Amino acid sequence: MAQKSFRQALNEALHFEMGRDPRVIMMGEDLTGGAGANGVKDAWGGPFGVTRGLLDAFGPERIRDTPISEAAFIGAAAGAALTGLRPIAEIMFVDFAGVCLDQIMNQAAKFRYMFGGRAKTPLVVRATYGAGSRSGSQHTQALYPIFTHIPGLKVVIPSTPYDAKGLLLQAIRDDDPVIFLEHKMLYDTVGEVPDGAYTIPFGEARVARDGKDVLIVAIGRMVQVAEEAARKLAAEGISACIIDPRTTSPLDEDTLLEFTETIGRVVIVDEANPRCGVAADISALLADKCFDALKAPIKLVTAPHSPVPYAPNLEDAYIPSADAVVKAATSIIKR
Amino acid sequence: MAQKSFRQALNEALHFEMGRDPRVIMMGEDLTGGAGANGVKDAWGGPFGVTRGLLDAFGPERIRDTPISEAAFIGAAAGAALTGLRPIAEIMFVDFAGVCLDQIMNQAAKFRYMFGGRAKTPLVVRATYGAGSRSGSQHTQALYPIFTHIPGLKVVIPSTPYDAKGLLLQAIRDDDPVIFLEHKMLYDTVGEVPDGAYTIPFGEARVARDGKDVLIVAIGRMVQVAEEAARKLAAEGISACIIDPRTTSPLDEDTLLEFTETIGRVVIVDEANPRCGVAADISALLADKCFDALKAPIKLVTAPHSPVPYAPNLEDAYIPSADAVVKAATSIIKR
Amino acid sequence: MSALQLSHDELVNVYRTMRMIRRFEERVMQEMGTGDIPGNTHLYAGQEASAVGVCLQLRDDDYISSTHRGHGHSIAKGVDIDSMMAELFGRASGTCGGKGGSQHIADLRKGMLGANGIVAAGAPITCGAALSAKLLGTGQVAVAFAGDGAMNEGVMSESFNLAKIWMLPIIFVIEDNGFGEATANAHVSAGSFTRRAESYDIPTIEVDGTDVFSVYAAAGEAVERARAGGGPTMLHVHVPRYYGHYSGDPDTYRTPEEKAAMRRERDCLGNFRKRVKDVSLVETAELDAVDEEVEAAIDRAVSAARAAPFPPMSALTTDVYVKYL
Amino acid sequence: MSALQLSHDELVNVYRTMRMIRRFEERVMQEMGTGDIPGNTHLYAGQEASAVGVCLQLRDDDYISSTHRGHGHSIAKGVDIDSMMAELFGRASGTCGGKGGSQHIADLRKGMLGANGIVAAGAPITCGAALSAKLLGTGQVAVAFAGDGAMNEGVMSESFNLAKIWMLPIIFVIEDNGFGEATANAHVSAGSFTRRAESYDIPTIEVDGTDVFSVYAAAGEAVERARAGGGPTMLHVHVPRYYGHYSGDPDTYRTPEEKAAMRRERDCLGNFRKRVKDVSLVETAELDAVDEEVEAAIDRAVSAARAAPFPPMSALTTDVYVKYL
Ligand SMILES: Cc1ncc(C[n+]2csc(CCOP(=O)(O)OP(=O)(O)O)c2C)c(N)n1
Ligand SMILES: Cc1ncc(C[n+]2csc(CCOP(=O)(O)OP(=O)(O)O)c2C)c(N)n1
Ligand SMILES: [Mg+2]
Ligand SMILES: [Mg+2]
Repeated sequence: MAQKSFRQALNEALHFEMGRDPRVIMMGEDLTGGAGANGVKDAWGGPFGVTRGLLDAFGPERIRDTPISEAAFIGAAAGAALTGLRPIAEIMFVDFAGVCLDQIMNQAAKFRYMFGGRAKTPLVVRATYGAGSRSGSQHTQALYPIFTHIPGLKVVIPSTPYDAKGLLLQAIRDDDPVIFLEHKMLYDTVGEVPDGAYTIPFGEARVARDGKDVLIVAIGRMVQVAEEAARKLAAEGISACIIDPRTTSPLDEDTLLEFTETIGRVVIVDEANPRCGVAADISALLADKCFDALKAPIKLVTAPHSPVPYAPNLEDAYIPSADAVVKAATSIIKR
Repeated sequence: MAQKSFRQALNEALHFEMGRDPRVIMMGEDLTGGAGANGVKDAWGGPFGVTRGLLDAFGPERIRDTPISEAAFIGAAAGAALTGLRPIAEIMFVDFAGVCLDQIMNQAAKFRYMFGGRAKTPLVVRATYGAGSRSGSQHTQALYPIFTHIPGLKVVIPSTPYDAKGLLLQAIRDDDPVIFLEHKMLYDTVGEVPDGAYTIPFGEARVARDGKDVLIVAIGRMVQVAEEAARKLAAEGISACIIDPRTTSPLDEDTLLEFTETIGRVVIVDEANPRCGVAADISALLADKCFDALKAPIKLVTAPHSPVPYAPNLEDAYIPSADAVVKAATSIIKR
Repeated sequence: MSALQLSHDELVNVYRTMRMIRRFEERVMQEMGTGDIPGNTHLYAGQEASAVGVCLQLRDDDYISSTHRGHGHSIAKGVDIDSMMAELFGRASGTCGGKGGSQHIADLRKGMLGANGIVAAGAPITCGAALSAKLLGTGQVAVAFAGDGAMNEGVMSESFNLAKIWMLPIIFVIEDNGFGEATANAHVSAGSFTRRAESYDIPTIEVDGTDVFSVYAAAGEAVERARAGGGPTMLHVHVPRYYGHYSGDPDTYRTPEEKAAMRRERDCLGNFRKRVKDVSLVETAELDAVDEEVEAAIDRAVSAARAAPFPPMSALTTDVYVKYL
Repeated sequence: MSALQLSHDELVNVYRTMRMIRRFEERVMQEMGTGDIPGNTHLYAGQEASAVGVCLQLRDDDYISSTHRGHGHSIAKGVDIDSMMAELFGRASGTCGGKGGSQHIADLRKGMLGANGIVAAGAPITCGAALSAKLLGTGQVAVAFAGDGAMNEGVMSESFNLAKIWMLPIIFVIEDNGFGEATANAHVSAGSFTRRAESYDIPTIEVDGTDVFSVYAAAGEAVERARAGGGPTMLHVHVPRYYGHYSGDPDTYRTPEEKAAMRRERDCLGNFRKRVKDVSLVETAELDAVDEEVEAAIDRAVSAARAAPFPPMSALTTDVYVKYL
């Protein structure tokens, strides 16, 4: 299998599915870059280079560079999904969901329910998330707890290039509205990605590493952090298992419960803010359902309850670290 | 002490504080009702009658009926708070936060942090929330998990007329942005409310009922449900303690931990959707910190992972019931 | 345009639909009093000529989106009143199986994309439907109904811009009843609505919304432009709102004289009867017969709704997703 | 208006501030290359005359809000460049203690309400500042700077409406550099920006933003109106953007010729020198001396920033609230 970047994996999924299904269209700001200008067309290939080449392949009717009006074009994407297209709309940074949450939360997510099941909304909203790029408080949030909270949405957070491609293909083919989140700091990561098309079903967690002493549940980019922690723990003779839920809604409860039952010690690593976060959500589930199997309290390693700071030393401290995971794991193993 | 409705308690707090502090102003849609029309002025006293009489007492410069532009007037309130006023802005239904979340989440909540502590934003955003009024999926949400998730916000959810008044006075005097949530179905509830002014500090839970067999943590309107459940449990010889956190951010962890330590059995009742909700948030905290004291798994009684339906039988089933709380409590007591 | 351009049967149909909306709303108001219709509802009475005049220009497969005040648009677009009445009563036989309620009635088979509880939220959604039509080459057009209050929501302006730069086959119909809830439009709206749309180079037409023929003519021009690839149009339709903002609104912010004058002088049904009588196109007796027919249909709808079962309890958690796990 | 209406010292000051902004940005771009300024930043080079011409009409206690492209506005409003440079380097001595960064520089003591990472978000916030001024009777005015791209965000239109119906002492300054990121304005904006504002009955002035005197004159009219209780004004200022959208943008969507012509023909500093020379108001040597002075000041700012400590680790969780528990 070929080694490809996370970015390229996504790009391949988009190319493939747009080629396969003429109902798939895309809209977003600077999806190509250079629209209406005199120089190079598709100059950016998208703000993060993910959508490069699509304009050439599918033309401006299907690849639509939009005005800076997230509420209008996310709403338009929802309306188009309701009427026969399968739009992929891009919010450049998930932080900007603040200006268009209504169209996501009250419209797209609720159409089917409010209309008594007589509608479907095959909409994908792609957005970048996450800290690490020195971009300050308004371009670095995770926010997936907010989407996970909202019934009617599916929330997908890939951690590897392989998963990115398979999950994006699934998202586009899915008949429900999907929030598809891409960590900015993962775009350049590389991994094996098949050339052809494949889908990964939602609600199926991935066992990223086998182990028996402690279970580390990690979301999105935090899988990397968990892996680093697991290596450090291994050096201390502690064997860590890592589970990546891949989708927080639906959540693969079965796999999480099964491994918790067996291992009995759990650390959850999550880059989002802690209050009403995904880490707490999973912890509450496991603490309830695996009460008797738990040998120690479930430990959460998350960002603090603060915005993301700009200064590099502070931003680094903001992001959950492998050391913090090691410390949490050790604390419950020693117990 | 006089018996007063929840609505009147809020109205008194607003009257008092606007009289005391000329920097307090209010803005919102139909805060009075009838603005610009030919008939009765202050015809509505607000969509739910909470702001009645304020126009007469304080005039249209301080009581401002706004256009239907939540992003503009919540933003204006945030900007006014940054520059010397103490605005109270009303979002008629918290569901409409979808059109103005940016001004709450990325602006008001983050000013102080982003500006390195060199600003304060004494803003109160009042909004109604909650199911029970047969209003369909877009006028019935709880949404406080979303606000609780966001660092920089304080989230206040009063359950009694007494608390409503004291917490609202505190909210207005507080120097941080506060989301103040009023359950539509609580407005007509009655309780003892002193005539004078008093404040209730944030982050101090109220022990709504003493008991020793099971601890019921209940949010907002769910305190009523918990009380009904406690009466039913008492009939079965089970003594339930009820704690109302009153503010979910900050959360009175100490009181919750102390009672959990002592009682060892916990049920959390919450009207919000379950995923990444307040119930899960509190459960994760208690399961971690009181691991050894817990005699049984913590049970969550919440709305299902679905929008709020319109049909009365379905909406009633959506809202956590006293019977569900009794069942959850019994299941862990019998254990 | 003159009434004469519609055939006799079309005229009778126009009257029937307007009358149906009027009486549907009056009956809903009356049934609210029984407590059997849950919650509250926003009545369209007085504004009928707008919905009917516009929808008369539409094909069956054209799209419309509506607002919280959605019954009139639904009926005008052909949504079945039995299912609508059942929906208001919260029954399983309702348009949305009882799960939506007044503010969420939708019927995609009729191109009705939904009432909407969020002011102005329908506008971008309708842009999306227009985009579908354009990209799929179906020749459909889409109509976004919105109120005067909605004109102050930012997404309305965003939708104007998007519709124009993408040259979407869309018509924005702004039904200006002078009020957003209890607040007079003049108190909260600066400038002019038509100039707002025109600042995006969208052509506009201002219309008397108590005259179904004027509305019909304006809508015709707009629909023709849209179908021909000429992009969006905005209609500013002036209408009276007969009831308070919602069924529970005592409406004391309007004077009794003002309300009486409104009903006396601004009645699309009375106007219609006068206009067709003047040109002797439809007999008064024929319209009276329509009234009775409408009455019977509404009686039947109410009886059927009352007799229908509530949704099964299982419906609480179905239809959240097409497929979840 | 003619350059002659400004005193010699004022003219030198205008030049100094424009030059300071230009060189600040050029130096930031250069320092980005060292990797010592974290992240990316949006440079204001080319647009200086807009910030300077407007802010010259403002009192020290007047308010401005800015955008992601905020350095120029901050400098023009008097924010200390040492603290700004330190902020860009992420140091404790920065304007925001290193916690904000380029997109969040704010200095309330100078009436600077903040750069903003969210397009158009400053507009309503500035309405709020104008409301404060109005209700507290301070005579202050507030200026909301925004880009051409921001004109398509709905909250911009909402702010126009709010500003007009509340007759707020506010000036919207739309700096039109022809681009929102890599997208040409013409590709995404329908109609006309001035007509958009005028549709809310807001007076507008269209200005050449490479001529600081024109900007100054237009801003004077707007500020006078605002202080006199005459409500909002919108300035549509045409400016060139010298760099790409942000410091890492290769800017290949503009042709090399186009970019060269822009720098040659649309340079507010060159314009200024020519204008004052034509009327013999300031000696060239004097301006050259200012250049050196500016250079030295920026050198000092960079050295000081580099020498300054990063914030203490405790700063991670402080300032989230005034008081939490
Ligand atoms: C975003 C949002 N804000 C506020 C409301 C509450 N609300 C419901 S209807 C209404 C008035 C709408 O006025 P208009 O658009 O003129 O429609 P009309 O009721 O007159 O038909 C308001 C403020 C809402 N539903 N959504
Ligand atoms: C709500 C929102 N959408 C998108 C962005 C990403 N973004 C940052 S700057 C920018 C372009 C802004 O264009 P304009 O307003 O013309 O300002 P300029 O960059 O030209 O100064 C965009 C799209 C954002 N920051 N906020
Ligand atoms: Mg209206
Ligand atoms: Mg621009």
